[in-house]
Amino acid sequence: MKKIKYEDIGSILNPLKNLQFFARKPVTEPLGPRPAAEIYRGFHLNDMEKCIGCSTCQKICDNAAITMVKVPHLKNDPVNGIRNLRPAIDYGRCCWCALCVDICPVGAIELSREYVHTCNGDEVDSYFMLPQEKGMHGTVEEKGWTKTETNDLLDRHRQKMGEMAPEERVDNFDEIVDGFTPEQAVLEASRCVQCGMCHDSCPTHMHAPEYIRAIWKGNVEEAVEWMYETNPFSHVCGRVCTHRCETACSLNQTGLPQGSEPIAIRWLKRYAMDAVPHERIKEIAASKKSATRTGKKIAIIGAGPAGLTAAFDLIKQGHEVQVFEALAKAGGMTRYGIPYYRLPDDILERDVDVILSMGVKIQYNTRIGKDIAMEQLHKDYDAVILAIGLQSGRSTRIPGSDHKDVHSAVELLRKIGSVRDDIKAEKDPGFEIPRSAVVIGGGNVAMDIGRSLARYQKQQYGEVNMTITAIDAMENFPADDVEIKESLEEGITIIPSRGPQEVMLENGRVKGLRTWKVISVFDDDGRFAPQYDESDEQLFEAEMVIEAIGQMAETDLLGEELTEQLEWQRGRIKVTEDGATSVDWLWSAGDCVNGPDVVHAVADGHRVAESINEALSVER
Amino acid sequence: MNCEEINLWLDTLLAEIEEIEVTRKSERRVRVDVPASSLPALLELLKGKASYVHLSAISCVDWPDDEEFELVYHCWSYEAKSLLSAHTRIPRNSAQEFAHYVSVYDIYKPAAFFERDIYEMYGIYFESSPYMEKFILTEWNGPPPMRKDFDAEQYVNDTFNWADYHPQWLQELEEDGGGIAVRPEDIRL
Amino acid sequence: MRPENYQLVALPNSDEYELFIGPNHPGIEGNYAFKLKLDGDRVISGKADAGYLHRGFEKLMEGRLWIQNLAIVPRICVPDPVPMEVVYSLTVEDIEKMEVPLRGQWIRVMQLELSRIASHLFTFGGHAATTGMYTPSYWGVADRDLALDLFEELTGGRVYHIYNIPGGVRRDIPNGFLDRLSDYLDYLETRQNDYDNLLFTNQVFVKRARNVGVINQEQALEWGVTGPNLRATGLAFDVRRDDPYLIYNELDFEIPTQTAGDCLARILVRRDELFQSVRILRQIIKHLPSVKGPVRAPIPNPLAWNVSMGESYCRVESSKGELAYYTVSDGGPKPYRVHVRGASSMHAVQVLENMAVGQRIEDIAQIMFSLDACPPEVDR
Amino acid sequence: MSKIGNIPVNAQAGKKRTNPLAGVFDELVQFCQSRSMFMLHYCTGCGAIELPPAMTSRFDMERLGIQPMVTPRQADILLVTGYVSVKTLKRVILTYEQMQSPKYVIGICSCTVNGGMYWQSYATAKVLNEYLPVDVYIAGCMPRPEAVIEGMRRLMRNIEEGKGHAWKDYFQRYDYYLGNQQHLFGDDWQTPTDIIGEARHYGLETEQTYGEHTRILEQHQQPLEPHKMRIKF
Repeated sequence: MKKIKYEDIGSILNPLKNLQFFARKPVTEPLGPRPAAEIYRGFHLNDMEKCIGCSTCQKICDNAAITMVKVPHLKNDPVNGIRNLRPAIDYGRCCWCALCVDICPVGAIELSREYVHTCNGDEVDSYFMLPQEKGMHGTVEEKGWTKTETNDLLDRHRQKMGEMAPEERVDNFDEIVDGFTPEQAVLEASRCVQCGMCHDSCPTHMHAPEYIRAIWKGNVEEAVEWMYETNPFSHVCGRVCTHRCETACSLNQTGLPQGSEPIAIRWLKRYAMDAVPHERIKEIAASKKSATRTGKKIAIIGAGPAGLTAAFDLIKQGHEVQVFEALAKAGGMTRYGIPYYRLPDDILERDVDVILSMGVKIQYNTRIGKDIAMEQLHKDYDAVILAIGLQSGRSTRIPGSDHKDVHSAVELLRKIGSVRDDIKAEKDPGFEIPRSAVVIGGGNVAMDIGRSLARYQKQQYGEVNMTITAIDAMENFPADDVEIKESLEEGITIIPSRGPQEVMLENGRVKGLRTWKVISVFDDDGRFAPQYDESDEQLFEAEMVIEAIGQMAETDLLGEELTEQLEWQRGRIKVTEDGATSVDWLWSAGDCVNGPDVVHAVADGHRVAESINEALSVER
Repeated sequence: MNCEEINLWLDTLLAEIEEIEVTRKSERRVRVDVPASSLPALLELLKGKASYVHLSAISCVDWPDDEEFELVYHCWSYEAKSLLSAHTRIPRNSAQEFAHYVSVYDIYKPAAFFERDIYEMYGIYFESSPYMEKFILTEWNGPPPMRKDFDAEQYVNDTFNWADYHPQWLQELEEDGGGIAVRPEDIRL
Repeated sequence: MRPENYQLVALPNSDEYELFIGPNHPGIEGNYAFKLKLDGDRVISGKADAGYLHRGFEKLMEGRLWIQNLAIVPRICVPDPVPMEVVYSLTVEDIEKMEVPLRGQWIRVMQLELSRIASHLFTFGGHAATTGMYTPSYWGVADRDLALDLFEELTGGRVYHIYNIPGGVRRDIPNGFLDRLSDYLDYLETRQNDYDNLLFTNQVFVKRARNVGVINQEQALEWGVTGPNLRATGLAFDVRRDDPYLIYNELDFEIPTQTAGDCLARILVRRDELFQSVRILRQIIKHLPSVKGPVRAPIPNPLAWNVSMGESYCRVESSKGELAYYTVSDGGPKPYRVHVRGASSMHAVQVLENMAVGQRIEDIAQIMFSLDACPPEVDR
Repeated sequence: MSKIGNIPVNAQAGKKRTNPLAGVFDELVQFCQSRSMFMLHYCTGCGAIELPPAMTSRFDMERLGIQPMVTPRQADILLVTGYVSVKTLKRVILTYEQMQSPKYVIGICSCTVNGGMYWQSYATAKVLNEYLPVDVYIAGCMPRPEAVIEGMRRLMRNIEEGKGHAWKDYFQRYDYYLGNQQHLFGDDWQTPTDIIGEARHYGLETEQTYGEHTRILEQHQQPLEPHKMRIKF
């Protein structure tokens, strides 16, 4: 660096040096806006198709510049994680910090390189803008600041939960996942952007954003309070819920290079429920119980999630509730359908215990229609809820499916479940374990029976020989991805796109299942009409074939007269939205109305209880 | 004076001033907790004996739950190259009347600016500080605004109006049954 | 209520009178006012009047999430916004015990030095304009604009970069950026002669600025002068070297000083500092490609980020002097308290008030610009 | 006869110009006005930092005939560059009222429209339009020099087409503006300019010029006395 000598005045001709500036290139830019830099933060763009309306941008905006606007013609489907809300930007507030871009879970909102907007004093409305693909003036071609992996502000990946290795778990029924540690739970909860998609998509509208926030704040009791607002089966749902919330979660995105996993809402629920002492949960549940008694009596048939939820709600409202259960213990399908490694009995027991502690009475081993007639219930009670679930499996009705070694999955699961009623030992399910078996169906029930039998096979024969085959392609399997993954880990073979044609018999014993390759499952109108490639035939050898393609209800308990009175729809009892049947004292809820799913059953229980409460209040 | 000497010196200081607590946070950061009555003496010593000639800042923190103001004097020594933060707590008064404390203007001249700032923003009156008058907030009549019990957002909403937008596209959406769904103020975190 | 300052106040029974300069006055830097008591042309006493730019920053920051504050901190000092972002991030990182990846640190230093260059160029122009020379201000602003172009390319914003984030910087540098930065530095070096001819050795300017607004080292220390203004009195103190942050201790640079302590000395210190920054940037251009790795450490979801309980006082050397933030967290999602020690909060108020005494009225503007006082740092 | 400040003004209210060439001259005047604009940029906020580039060599506003002017008396345009703190707003209004008509206000940055970043701040005014009539807004935080120049060009076009008349609104609806000012500054708010007198002078009085707020103003308004100042020779 040149040092200055300021005593040096220089020559008198010094100013002439300045003539050189005439020869220099002028720095003046042409009039009119220059193109901005590649990542310039100009006016907003929003991909209306990509945007899911989660309003996360609104939450991060430090200037309260973003208003969510309802755009009616867009898709509004919170169950699949999309709302018809779109951000509108107030340029009287915005500071172009691009935090909205960095936090957007889907990368829909972006900034353009456009930066000129002027308006007359009376046109200030133009400062409030609904950004679209083409920017503020509909002329934008180039994007400016966009989302990249580096500037993404969201934590895209779940906390890794400890779980048993496949080799450790395959020969026993111990619970597979460990659950979150407190630190993990707080970290996982902190990932939530509080969009509320989970709340909207949940059948029973659990307050997931609230309880996640409570967990994040370290207040698990508050979280449990939020859960008991809507779900008395939080222990169960914390383990085996179909978690539509996680499907809908804003963070459940596929189109991003960095990947994006939804918040583990189900595991957070489980964490909070496990973290609060059982007695405290009882207190929380009881705190909402109404002090007044209405004097109304309600009978509920079936002590499954739907029936017990309705019982819980009704008893909270001050009614008297009597539950009748055909089997020896409460829980319904959650006990007799879900294997122990997914839902340990003592966990289910806790949920049931909370409900019982509210004052619900259950009469076990009482089959309506056999032990007590429906008419009797009608006489003795003000209202009856039919929450009998789906007890019997559907059959494929292919040749050979009436053989004694062709079983339905629910039936076997019930046997496995019943065993645990009496003896803790898991060795003997009460039927002979086949050395090899093939399961037809790609749903969770198929996985459950497949994995349960695989465990027995491992215990008894030391090896797993289990095949699950379904008509769907692998990506369309109805079962949870994690179920499929774990099944494969446990040595189960899964073969997609096979249509079962015949159960092959040999010497009166099942030899195997003959299948054809599926070309397409649905026809052009979307109806179920599978097309097969008959040349691609395959035989799965097995001693037992298990059908897990769906369940149905046994409704013979109703009696002929009542069956006549009721209106039916496609083999199911026709009910209104509130679960009321066409008979004014009978309501129906749960799987037998709405298909197999715990959380739907819970939602149904609430609806029915609400409806009954209203109906009874009117009577009073 | 280097860091070790400063450490030694701080140890001797412990003996001289009562109830003083020294925490070394890192090589160049020292935290000192000192009762309000001893603080001027500490600063006097710091400047006079320990080369802490530069008062970098005086910060005030309001702790309404403890009914206290925390004053933090950040002093820098050009020789020891170390920053010493002296924390002290004084009782907090209601917004109508001032809390009182003594000025350190006679030790550190820059204190006058910070003390005036705290006077305006928190309502702490520093005895014998030269400029105990309004400076930045000359045209403000409300309570000292930095106090935690002053709710700025509430004040703003009571005092000011917001721009009222009715752009064409919004009117069209409203005709179709859409329109504004969530305003930003509804979801403030 | 009338604003008190819209009229001349004559003092009864004396030849002294009060004069208001500002808040909207070409000789005042920014929206700032100065009340002078004058006897003829001679200043008897001066009194700063601030608050025209007061926004209650510290209160605003208490109402926003940790990360939202990033967008407002650069507003505290408009000509030199990068140190604001960096020092705020430093306090958060200090409280959270976060480690900034090395590459992020280098990029931060690169911005800081580029921002220093831009700010100094701006100051030259302003200072020269107060002496009636407008060409340096045209040059300074135009050359600064080229730095802003680089900033725009790097950060997406011309003036407010909002590029630093607790944990590092938001994006990596664009392809070919270092080449363009290098070109700019070459250009600046070719301009050095022009500036020297036009301003620093220009006798019109030198005679105008010399022995005006003198402050000696003792006074400077007493009044808490920092930064280039302190170095102009002969004390070679620089936070970058003496209280190093980021990777400054790996860089090789000098601390320019002058001894006169007048307006000329101050601008010469800035001139030398500018070329020291060029030197630092050259080192960065050389080293940065070999520093691999991420540019920022992962941070939790900003909507639910509870910074752990704690407090931190961090300072950096901005182009105006020592800039410090005192941040307190109570473990919540928002800062509990942020105190901004603006680099020129001393210079614009007490130092200026003291230096004005005995000066001629026409020098007041020059003194203010030579101190590089930035009013928003006073008002916040 | 009315008074503007202390200066008596002869105003012949009701008398319209009848010169047939008036329209032609108006156009010529507008054309000239739009090409010679003197701009008073009050550095109220951050936006001021983009004005030096806009004015100097790189973006060179002067080629459009726009120049900075240091005194409000001779300025045509008042540039409000960003957020306006309440303390500044008083000075902005004083400055505005001192400017001679026709005068134009340009509001730069988000903050002049709806509070901008500082919407939570207790110290800044949020909607500039409530206190002063604004002719042109320029969006940005802050707007780049190019955007500033685009805004200026919009104003030029408006003036040329004879559209920029927001200043008349200040006289016509003085009560509204005064009311907002009083709400913020207190009822004893008073400026040295006699707006009502000026409104009468320009023939821009309407019913909305007067109102409850102007009545409050009248109650305490005092004429300004020039101070005696002795100058030593």
